[in-house]
Amino acid sequence: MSSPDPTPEGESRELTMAQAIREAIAEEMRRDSSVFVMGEDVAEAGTPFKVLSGLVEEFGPERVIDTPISEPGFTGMGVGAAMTGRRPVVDIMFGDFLGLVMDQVANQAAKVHYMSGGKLSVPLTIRTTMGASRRSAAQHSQSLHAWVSHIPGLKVVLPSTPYDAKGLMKTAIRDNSPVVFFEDKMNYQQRGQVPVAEYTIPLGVADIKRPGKDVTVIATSSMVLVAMEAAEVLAQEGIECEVVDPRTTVPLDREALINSVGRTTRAVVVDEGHRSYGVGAELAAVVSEGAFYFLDAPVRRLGAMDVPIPFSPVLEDLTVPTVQGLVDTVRELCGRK
Amino acid sequence: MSSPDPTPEGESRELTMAQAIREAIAEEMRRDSSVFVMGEDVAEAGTPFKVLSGLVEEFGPERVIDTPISEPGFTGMGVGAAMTGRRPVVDIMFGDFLGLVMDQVANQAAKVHYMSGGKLSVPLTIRTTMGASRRSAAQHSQSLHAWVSHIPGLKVVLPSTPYDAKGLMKTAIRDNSPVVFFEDKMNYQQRGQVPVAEYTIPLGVADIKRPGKDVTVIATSSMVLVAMEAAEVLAQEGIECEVVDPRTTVPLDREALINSVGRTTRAVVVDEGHRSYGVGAELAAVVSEGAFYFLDAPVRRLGAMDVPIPFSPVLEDLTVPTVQGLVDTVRELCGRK
Amino acid sequence: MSEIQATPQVTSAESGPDWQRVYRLMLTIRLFEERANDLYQRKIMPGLAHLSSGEEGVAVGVCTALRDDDYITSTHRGHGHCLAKGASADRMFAELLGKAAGYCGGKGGSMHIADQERGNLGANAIVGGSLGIATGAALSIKQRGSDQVAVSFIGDGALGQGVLYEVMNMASLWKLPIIYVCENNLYGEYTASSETIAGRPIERATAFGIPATEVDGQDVRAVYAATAEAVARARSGGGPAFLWCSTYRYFGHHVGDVDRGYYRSREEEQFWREQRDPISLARVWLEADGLVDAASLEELAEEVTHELDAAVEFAVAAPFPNPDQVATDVFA
Amino acid sequence: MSEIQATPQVTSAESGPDWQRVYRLMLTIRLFEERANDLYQRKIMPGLAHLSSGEEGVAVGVCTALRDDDYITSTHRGHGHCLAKGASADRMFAELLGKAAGYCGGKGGSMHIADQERGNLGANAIVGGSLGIATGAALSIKQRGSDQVAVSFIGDGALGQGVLYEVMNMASLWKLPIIYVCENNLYGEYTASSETIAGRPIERATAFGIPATEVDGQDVRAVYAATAEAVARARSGGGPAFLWCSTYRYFGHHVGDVDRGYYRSREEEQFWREQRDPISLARVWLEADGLVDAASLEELAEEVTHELDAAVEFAVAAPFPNPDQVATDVFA
Ligand SMILES: Cc1ncc(C[n+]2csc(CCOP(=O)(O)OP(=O)(O)O)c2C)c(N)n1
Ligand SMILES: Cc1ncc(C[n+]2csc(CCOP(=O)(O)OP(=O)(O)O)c2C)c(N)n1
Ligand SMILES: [Mg+2]
Ligand SMILES: [Mg+2]
Repeated sequence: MSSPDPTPEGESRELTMAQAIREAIAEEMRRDSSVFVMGEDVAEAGTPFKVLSGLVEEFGPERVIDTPISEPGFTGMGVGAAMTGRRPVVDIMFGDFLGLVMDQVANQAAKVHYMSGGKLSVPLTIRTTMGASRRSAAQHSQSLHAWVSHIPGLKVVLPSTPYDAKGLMKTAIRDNSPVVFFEDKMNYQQRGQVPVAEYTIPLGVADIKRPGKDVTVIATSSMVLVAMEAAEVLAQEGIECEVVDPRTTVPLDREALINSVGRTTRAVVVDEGHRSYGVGAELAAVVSEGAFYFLDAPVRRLGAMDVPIPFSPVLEDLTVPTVQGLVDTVRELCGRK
Repeated sequence: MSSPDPTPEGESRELTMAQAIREAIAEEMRRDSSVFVMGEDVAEAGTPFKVLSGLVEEFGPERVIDTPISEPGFTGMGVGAAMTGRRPVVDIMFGDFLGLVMDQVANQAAKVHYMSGGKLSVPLTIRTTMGASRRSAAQHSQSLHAWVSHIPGLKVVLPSTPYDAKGLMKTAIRDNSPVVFFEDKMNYQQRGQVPVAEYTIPLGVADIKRPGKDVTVIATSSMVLVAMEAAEVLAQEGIECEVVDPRTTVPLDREALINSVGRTTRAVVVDEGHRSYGVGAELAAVVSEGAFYFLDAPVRRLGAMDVPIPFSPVLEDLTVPTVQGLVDTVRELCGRK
Repeated sequence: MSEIQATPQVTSAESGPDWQRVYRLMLTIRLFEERANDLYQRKIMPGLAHLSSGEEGVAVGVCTALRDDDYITSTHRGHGHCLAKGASADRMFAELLGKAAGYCGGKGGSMHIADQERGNLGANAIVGGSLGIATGAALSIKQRGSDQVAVSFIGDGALGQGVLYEVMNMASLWKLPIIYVCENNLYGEYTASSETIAGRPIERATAFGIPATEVDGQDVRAVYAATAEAVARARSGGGPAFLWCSTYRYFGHHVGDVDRGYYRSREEEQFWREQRDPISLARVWLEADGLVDAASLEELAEEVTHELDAAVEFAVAAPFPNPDQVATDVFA
Repeated sequence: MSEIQATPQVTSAESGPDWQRVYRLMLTIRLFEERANDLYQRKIMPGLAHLSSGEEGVAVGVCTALRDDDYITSTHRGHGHCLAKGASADRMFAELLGKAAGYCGGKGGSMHIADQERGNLGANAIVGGSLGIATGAALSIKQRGSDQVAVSFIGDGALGQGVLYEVMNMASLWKLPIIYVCENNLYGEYTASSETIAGRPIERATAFGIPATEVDGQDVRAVYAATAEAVARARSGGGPAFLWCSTYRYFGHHVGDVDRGYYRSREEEQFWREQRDPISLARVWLEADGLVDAASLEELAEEVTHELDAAVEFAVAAPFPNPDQVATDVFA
């Protein structure tokens, strides 16, 4: 890992990603009284995923606000509160509901700073989820980070570990621009070491989650786990994968991706959004262009199938990238099949 | 042009793209009494761009319906009407307002057929606009076709000529799936030959707008005009551009793009959406992957700058791809600079 | 396949519905949900489901006033609506289990169950997500000159969604044959409606010129009567209506919501179950009116139990979809 | 730079505003819009603009009841709001012409003009697009324990946008200090409001428990009085209000909308201009009350004309932004 060792001098403990995110928000709320949380069932319920449990008890209902089921309304209010001295953390329960708030996010939050010639700003964090595999069917399984990544003025974060999630969340809240923070539902219970001491992670710095020399696997969010497992399997066959996690799609650490591929000469991109017109397309295009003269084979892309996510487990499991699928792709790319 | 000659046996006349679109809708309304139009100021006003002028006079206010300013509401109603025997053509005045209707479009229209196991279907056409350069500032200048192209279940059309617009619109209305039809505001007054006799153009068939052997320019919507002009300039320098217009991003005629690049060995993608995470990324990725072993240089992408579109003309003109910018890119790609 | 009976038909305005069938349908929903919960607990049902036990009076009271060719749209809590509109329990269970024989070939699941043949345009996992669809169906009805009506079931939580006001406005302006039926079960997920609804709920409809009625959702007769009135008006071109039905869900927000103490009390749950149960209440007057007796009820309960057990058996034994189904039905 | 005067301040509830300044401000807006139209006709102003001539009574009546540190959000038809809240005409014209000296450095233009210093959080080119922003500003005020208020100007067309009902609900639930000011100018673009609004408009607010008032928007005193009352209540924790102000736009929907015969009559336009002009009406009672006379009005008109001409001159002469500005201000 090229990221700072989580336990260089201080203690650390194992946290789930949900706990790490909660800790980040709680720390920022303690540090800055202008930070508050708003969304559906964020207070006593602590969200359906229990990510925010305990916050209302510490900070009270004025700073952990249960809203009506009015995503456009309260997201817009987050924009306005952010423009007038607050740092709202707005909770959009499922990423699928971004469809309801794209006007507020793309036409308002993203553009206010620019349209006002820099006079107004929107230090807003929007937390939402992504990821399928929970048998939640088509309207609760989407990974729509491509939509917001496409809109200038928004920063977009996709953490893959508890450590990254905490450090990036703290940075997101302190950022003076709107940030959309995607949490993969499948990651919430994932455990990892998180330092006791405070730290932050800058946006726009990719992290090499595993070094390797034969092929670069660029993976986002929970796909990093898939990539790490696949790398384990492939290592046993003598194929050394370098797993690179961009961590943020905006800003994008293009250099890190290109450099890695420049070294390995082969690349696979794995992202859980739909394959076509998705984040994977940009990552592949960046690498194909930037590392063109080093590439020994075409950049491959794995993403969710271009179908609405089906309910039936036997079908749903076919739609998202798997360890096996990635292993096969890398093998093929390396001429081992 | 590989598209059927517009005047093979019959007469044709010059129409603007606005007229061609109106004619397509009027013909389909005459042909099928279940087709109707709904949107803001579509009736007497005939839309702000006068695309629908005359329709209400012919078909009456029951089939050309002025709505309140309620995009989510009337788009949702379009979905419901489509599910129950009608073929609505819903008008979203500016593509920027897609932000308001992405839930209806992506979570409802796109998924109903799949979620119902094919039992229900949504023969809905959504017409909307794209394109900057009108000094309309950040909320009226976006080209958001990437958003819908990313969602399985939606077809997406981007005509570049009056001929294409008419033939594709007729097909869109007859299609049993939801289709989002993007009209570039800068194209409305563009003129072209349109046959008097009826014709349709299938979705998913790219069109070579100009054959050439040195470099493939993949261009969409009004960028086809930019490409054609650039090709003219470059021809005088001995660089023969092949201008390929995918015409629909979904379905995408991957083969046509890859084949062209396979022949020319070089490619530039020009699309008016924001450059990052845009449609251009997919087109570039498709070609980079599919034509990898033929490519002599990296695939280049031109798109709108990754900034909200500014109002000031001197700034706005810097944000969108221009003939000069494309000429420069092609020259560089062909080692002529 | 066992056949759960179709929506009771109103033969004439005077004679009213077949109340025995009404009762049977409510019981069917109750026992259906118990089995759904059981399938979840036994990890046979994938994902989650939102049970409507306690709310049968609304689903059945409303659908009893509808014809087979009328449309409904439903919610994430939609099993009751689906059964009340005439769906078969076996194909519903099959859908809940993700089987090929399900109403949606297993692709929709509990939250997207639809029944094209009976005019159920589908449950919806977006709160308020089917309001546009239902109102559009009503527009379609009007354009086609049909005398169908459309009903949009929504929860109290959907009052938070702006699209409701957009479509009510158009329904009122254009006198569309649609009835908005709001099931006020006092909560949206884990938050009390009183914390999320300002003002008087029915004024949210009357403000748009839409007649609105407060209905005791636990009294299936009251629901039926209010719906029948609204339907009659809508069929004859009188435009939309809004019904605000008070009701209660016995189970959690979803099958996994078991510890509910932090948002509602055991006493409250008990009160509704014991004092306000739509099936028990119906039983009292059905017996009083001599429409049923203990023996006929016993028989009926056995019949329904038998049917539902057979339906579960069918669904459990049914095959999953073929893998190739994953890529079909994306485009029509 | 010439200095257009700041928002008239209410010195005390009794004394009321400085009515001469109120008049001056209305006149300033009128003459500003005339010049904007002229700049468009002469092709000096790029793009389009939506003029508010005829609606000055609302903008000025409302903003006169506000403090400098109160917030407003504005619409596509926002020049009047901006001036009334205290912006300088020269920097406004500069913005309309896309010049670096404009309020937004030329990046916003007419539809996005904002004035951070005077609490104008911006015009908005999305109908209803600033409702969330304004209501969020009110939430911020409450959280900060400030006694500011927020005003959201909207047009009658915004009644079609669902987000209005979402934020009114929250504003009412949480007693936020916000006043929704709806400028009912009878049309949304080219369609009469009567065709797009069902029911009685003010009930759309009262349904959410928000006090609502119908106001004659052409009588600046009435607008001021209604606003002052709402502001006083909001400042003291009494929550939101809704003002439905009847008014009229003299020009077309935008500067290019010249042939309006297909959606409204010359007679109607004439009636409003001649009988219901907010400036003429104010003049009558100002003279009657002895607050102004013909001479002082003449002087005032000259002053304003002079200021605005200088402002136009400034803006026309001002440089465009540097090309490098295209890439700044994307992120804060
Ligand atoms: C737009 C949207 N926001 C949030 C959710 C998450 N969610 C699912 S059900 C629900 C509560 C709905 O409450 P109500 O409408 O009262 O229906 P009930 O569950 O009480 O039957 C919420 C918030 C959702 N599905 N859709
Ligand atoms: C969401 C949205 N839909 C449509 C438009 C196009 N549009 C601009 S102004 C306007 C009419 C607005 O009417 P109203 O709110 O009454 O304001 P007015 O122009 O009368 O001042 C419309 C439809 C828009 N800008 N935003
Ligand atoms: Mg509820
Ligand atoms: Mg208006």
